Amino acid sequence: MIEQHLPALQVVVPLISAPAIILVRRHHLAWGIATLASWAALAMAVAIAIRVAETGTISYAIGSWPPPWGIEYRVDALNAFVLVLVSLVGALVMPYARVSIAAELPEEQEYLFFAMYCLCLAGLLGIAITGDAFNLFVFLEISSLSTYVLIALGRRRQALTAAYQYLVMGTIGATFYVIGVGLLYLMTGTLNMADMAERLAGVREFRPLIAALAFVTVGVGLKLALFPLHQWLPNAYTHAPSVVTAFLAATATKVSIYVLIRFHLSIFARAPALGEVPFREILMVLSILAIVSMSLVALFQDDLKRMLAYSSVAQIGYITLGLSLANASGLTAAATHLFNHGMTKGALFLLVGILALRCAGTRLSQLSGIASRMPLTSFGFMLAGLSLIGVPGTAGFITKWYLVRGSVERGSWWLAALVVATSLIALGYVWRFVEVAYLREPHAELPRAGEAPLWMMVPAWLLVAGCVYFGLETSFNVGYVGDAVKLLLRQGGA
Amino acid sequence: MAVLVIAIAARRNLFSVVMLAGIYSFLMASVLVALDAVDVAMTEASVGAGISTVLLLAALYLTKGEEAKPIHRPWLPLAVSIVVAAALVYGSLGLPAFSDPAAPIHAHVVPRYLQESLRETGVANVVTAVLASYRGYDTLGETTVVFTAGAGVIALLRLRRRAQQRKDKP
Amino acid sequence: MSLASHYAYGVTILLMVAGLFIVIARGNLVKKLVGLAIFQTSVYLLYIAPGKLIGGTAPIVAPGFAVYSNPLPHVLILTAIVVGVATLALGLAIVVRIREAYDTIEEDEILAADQAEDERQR
Amino acid sequence: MRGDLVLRVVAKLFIPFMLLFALYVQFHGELGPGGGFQAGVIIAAAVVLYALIFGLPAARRLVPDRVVESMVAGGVLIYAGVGVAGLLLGGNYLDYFVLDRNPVHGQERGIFWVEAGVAVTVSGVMLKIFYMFAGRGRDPEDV
Amino acid sequence: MNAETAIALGLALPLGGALLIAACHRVPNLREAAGLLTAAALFLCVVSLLPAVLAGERPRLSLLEPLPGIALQFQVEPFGLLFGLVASALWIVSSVYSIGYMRGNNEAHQTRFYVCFALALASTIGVAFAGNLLTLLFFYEALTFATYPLVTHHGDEEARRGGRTYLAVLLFTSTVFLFPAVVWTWLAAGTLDFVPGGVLAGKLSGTAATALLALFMFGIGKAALMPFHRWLPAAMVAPAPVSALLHAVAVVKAGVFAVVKIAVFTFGLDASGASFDWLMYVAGFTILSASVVALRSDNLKRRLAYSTVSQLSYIVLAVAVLAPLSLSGAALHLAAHAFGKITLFFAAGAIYTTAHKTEVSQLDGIGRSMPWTMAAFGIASLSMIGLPPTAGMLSKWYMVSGAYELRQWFPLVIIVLSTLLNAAYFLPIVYRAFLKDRGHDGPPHGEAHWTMLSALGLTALLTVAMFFAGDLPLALAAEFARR
Repeated sequence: MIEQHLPALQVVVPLISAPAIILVRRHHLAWGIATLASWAALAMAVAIAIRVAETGTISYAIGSWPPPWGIEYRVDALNAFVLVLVSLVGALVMPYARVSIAAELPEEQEYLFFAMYCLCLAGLLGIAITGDAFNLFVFLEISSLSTYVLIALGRRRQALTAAYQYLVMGTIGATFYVIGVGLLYLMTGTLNMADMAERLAGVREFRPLIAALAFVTVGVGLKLALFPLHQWLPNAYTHAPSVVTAFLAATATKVSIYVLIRFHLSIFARAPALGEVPFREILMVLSILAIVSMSLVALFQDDLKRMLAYSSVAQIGYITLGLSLANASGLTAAATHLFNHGMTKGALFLLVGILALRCAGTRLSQLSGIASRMPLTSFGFMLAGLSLIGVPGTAGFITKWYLVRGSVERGSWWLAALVVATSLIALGYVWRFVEVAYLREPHAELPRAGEAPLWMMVPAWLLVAGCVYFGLETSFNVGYVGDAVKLLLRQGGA
Repeated sequence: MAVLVIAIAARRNLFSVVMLAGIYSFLMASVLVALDAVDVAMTEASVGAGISTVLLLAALYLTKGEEAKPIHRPWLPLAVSIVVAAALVYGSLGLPAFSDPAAPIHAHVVPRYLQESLRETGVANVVTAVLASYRGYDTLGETTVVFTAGAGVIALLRLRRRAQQRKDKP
Repeated sequence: MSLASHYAYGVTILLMVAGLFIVIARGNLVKKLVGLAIFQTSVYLLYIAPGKLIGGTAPIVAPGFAVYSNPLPHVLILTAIVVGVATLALGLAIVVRIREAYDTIEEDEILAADQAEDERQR
Repeated sequence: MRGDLVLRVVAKLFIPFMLLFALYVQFHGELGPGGGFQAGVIIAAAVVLYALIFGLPAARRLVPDRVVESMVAGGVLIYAGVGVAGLLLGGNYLDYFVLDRNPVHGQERGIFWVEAGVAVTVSGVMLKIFYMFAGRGRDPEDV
Repeated sequence: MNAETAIALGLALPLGGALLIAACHRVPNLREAAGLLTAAALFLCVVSLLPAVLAGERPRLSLLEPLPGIALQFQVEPFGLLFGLVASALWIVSSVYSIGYMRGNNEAHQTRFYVCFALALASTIGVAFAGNLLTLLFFYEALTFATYPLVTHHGDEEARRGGRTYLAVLLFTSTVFLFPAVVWTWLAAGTLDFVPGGVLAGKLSGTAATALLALFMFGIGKAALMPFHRWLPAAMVAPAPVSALLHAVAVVKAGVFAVVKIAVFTFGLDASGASFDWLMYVAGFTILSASVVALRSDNLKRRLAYSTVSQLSYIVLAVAVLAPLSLSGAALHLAAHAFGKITLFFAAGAIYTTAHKTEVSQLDGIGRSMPWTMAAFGIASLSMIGLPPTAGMLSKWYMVSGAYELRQWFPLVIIVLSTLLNAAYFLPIVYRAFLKDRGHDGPPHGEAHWTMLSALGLTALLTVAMFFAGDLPLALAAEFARR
């Protein structure tokens, strides 16, 4: 009985736990509720994923109103995959948060943090699971608003400006999205994605559709920090509380990318309008610009968090590049990298958080010789870094493989060359840390106490282990992604 | 309305800006009534003219009232805005004509709401019916958004002394 | 009709762009938020205007009325309004805090302050 | 202006009517325009008015922060709770049909509670935000 | 013990050893004991594979599946086994040696050193037993990262710079050339397995195949084909045992091993329609120019490094000749050069530790105080030049006869010329050491510490022994070249 309601509960459980936390107000209890909710969410996501793998796409009519009149939840392989990623990271960061939040926030604010976290989780899951274009906007706003607050809770005052900057850009993005959806609604008279896809195939008036797709793309692009729209990201990631940064970097942008995929590849799959405009070419150019420029910028950052933030923008470029290839390998690369990069960046940011907790700061100059005091942290950082570079045996390699394969299949060798060459830039900035950590004399005021408590170490290392494991044994993620990609391409009728 | 907006853009005294914004909302509300959107009009009036104004005033009371003269010339923003406008015009040209009963939005999903809602939900106000029942989940989300804002404001504005600390801390 | 329709869209677009312009061009944080509000408000028209049917009435089922305007956009916009005000409240809260931390709500001055701080750290 | 007797009297007379109107809007929502959100706003407005005239501390005595915060959370819980009730009674999430033997009554009941939830949260949040901003002033009495 | 477990052990032992070593970091003696034990165990485990392979079996083992349809897969064939034998045997010797060396120069981070050493060996075994290109790539890269800490062991600015060059060159080549080449092979052939006769026959046009071959040959930077040889001299900052490991056992050998393996089992030599002539010329050029550089450098280790560059290209050249005989010559040379070169580096290390001398010009008369060391050095030099009674002569003989078989004159000329050059830069050292009278500088010193001495003596003996009793390597080489 319960399992058929999983899709609803998936979102509702974290959503309910937020007000519950506000009611109880005790920070230990708050943490307990939040942790419980996120682990429950993980369990449900896995259950849903399994069910989708067995029975194919699930549809859940909320309020028992049949779509398109009511709001429909629609879970196919792609959503399920994203759900698992989001809830997995969410569940892993919770134990970590217990310590790091206690260190970064005053006690009387902790419960608010956890409430916000639950809302953010609910929002992201809602975006990933819903089958209704406007409902997606609502959840987008839930996650965004909570995100602004989470960022603003950062220690230093720059966190406030970062949050404000993000609030303005994020709201513009959301409004753009609404405009796009509005145009689509005007042309199709429906808000249900599947229904929309059906009816778009018949629409002959192209211009509103093209405008709509453009607005949606720009709007979502603001959220996922697509190259020219990424200005908010570095500040936000640098100044937010460590655990927030890790969580956002691993999930928020990925979910937005999912939305992008959803619109381009399934809603507009059969719309003849898409052929009119070279969206893919534009996307490819932007991705390449993002990869090259942002990797180079990251190479010259002194602050570790900032470096990783810029590298995130570059890595997102790899994902969108995979999308723009628009062949099976490219899409596989994109979807796999959602997962792999989510884990890798999650691990890296968690470890940086540990460094930030122990050391004076996260500037490279402040970390010299850190490996001698915090060997586990440094080693984990190096491993995850290798995955960022895409060394064989790490998750990043799988993505690189599919990207190069995709470009070679399209016969564009220069693209393959670009991918492999830019991955060497990543080597550059990862190795700046490695040299500082291992080959420099220990810094004067290095950690007071050595390694961080297990509460923080274990989640971080679980993610690191994931980076390695999913580079050696990929039957789960690549296999699952394979189904998703097949589905998408079938919807595309190509 | 347009005039008002221009005025808002131009004025540098924030109090008057806020007032203008309030008036603007009222106008918007009346337009909405003219468009048969009574519920929306009511909300817009109470929210736009009421709450927003109060909030803005409160905020201004806590900050300062004058806007500094912008240093950089607004060419880039202008360009961006124009591009967006162009995109919108381009898109809107293809839209169905005003109040065309055959337009998809009137033809496709809505009829059921209009004809069945009374029978299905026993509620005469279709807007309420759709709001609370057909698309009740959206409204749950909406409520959550409000809740988020509330909790967020609490999180940000409680504890004054932490703000002090933050100011001292570099 | 087409004139009317294009008038409606024209106004919408004008408001939208004006709001957007305020957001991007203005350096004052509060004013940015006002612009943001206008920008969002303008979207309401985009939804509501096409929902109107000439000779129609408000979508409240009552005997004697046959033609109703489209209720769905109204619902959506109700939600949009709420979201808008929520965002505004949050934004203002942040502005207040910024004011406390920086003693200014001008973008340029804040940037200057941050840069100065970075210099000190180097 | 708190010294002004007229204002106080007028307000004393006025505020109950505001609340009444709020309730009207709340429950008349099924027939005329209006609903939980508007009602919530009006309720909040009434208290705000009270605070403006009798001063913030008085308002805070009338409606303490704890109560407000509980309202903030409570409304959402009510709303979501209706959905869960739908689940428990064997329907889908937010399924009102199952709330009563007669599906239409079920719908009405569901809508009623949902609107109530909205009203509670909205009024709570609006009030809280007002408190927050007002309470932050150098001298709260002046707001 | 059946073959599968042997393969698994071959990988697991060094890893376990690494953990063991890390565990006993408090007690140096215990730690070194653990290292030696692991090395010995590994050697036995590799030896246990011999009979089966000589009997013509090809034991396989597949573990995980990183990419759909491509598993991490191992398959032991004669050449790989030969490489494995050499590596594991020399690991024992070099760990004995490094005990003496590391303690003699009381180096820091000794535990890290031994751990990485073990890891490097694990990756080497992985390369030797790799059953398909992906596996090869995995362990090839793993080897790079495992040896990086060894190269930068001293941790000073010089070490950092050396390490950067080391990583930069190796990773640049492997990422930009080798990796796309692997992807291309997968797309072209649909398989990455190593199959006798190759998998590319008829899959690619001649030019495409040649391009692919170029990608592979330059992609394997560890084979130090010019112009991608810079990392080798840069890695000279490492302690002597590491240089020995790099040049004789693990890294460079992994490089040439991969070259041969890919040329034979992926391309099936000319079966793929790829042209190997250009490779011959590149190799030839590398041989000669490297020898010239070696001739002109006074620093001993640097001279040895460039000698390595040229010696590696012998093997590439031998492959490019495409004759079965020269192939077995290549296989033999892998072993022969290993024994010879490791002896030379041991000697250099011993000289540095005992007499603190690094330049050739300082070595006048050192043979009097360190006769055993220099004797070993002399023998090894003979092997490098290719004179009897040393293994070098054996391998060179096969190469030459292979080239002669096909009437290929260019390689013959190259080999002859380079032989002269080798003589020109090795014999003077021996001459200085024994016949010139003792240098003025430095305090008097005796023979090197017994650990080092025994190690380099042993390897020198092996060099000679392989000439007189080289049946085993010959058998393996023949088994490998027989197609």
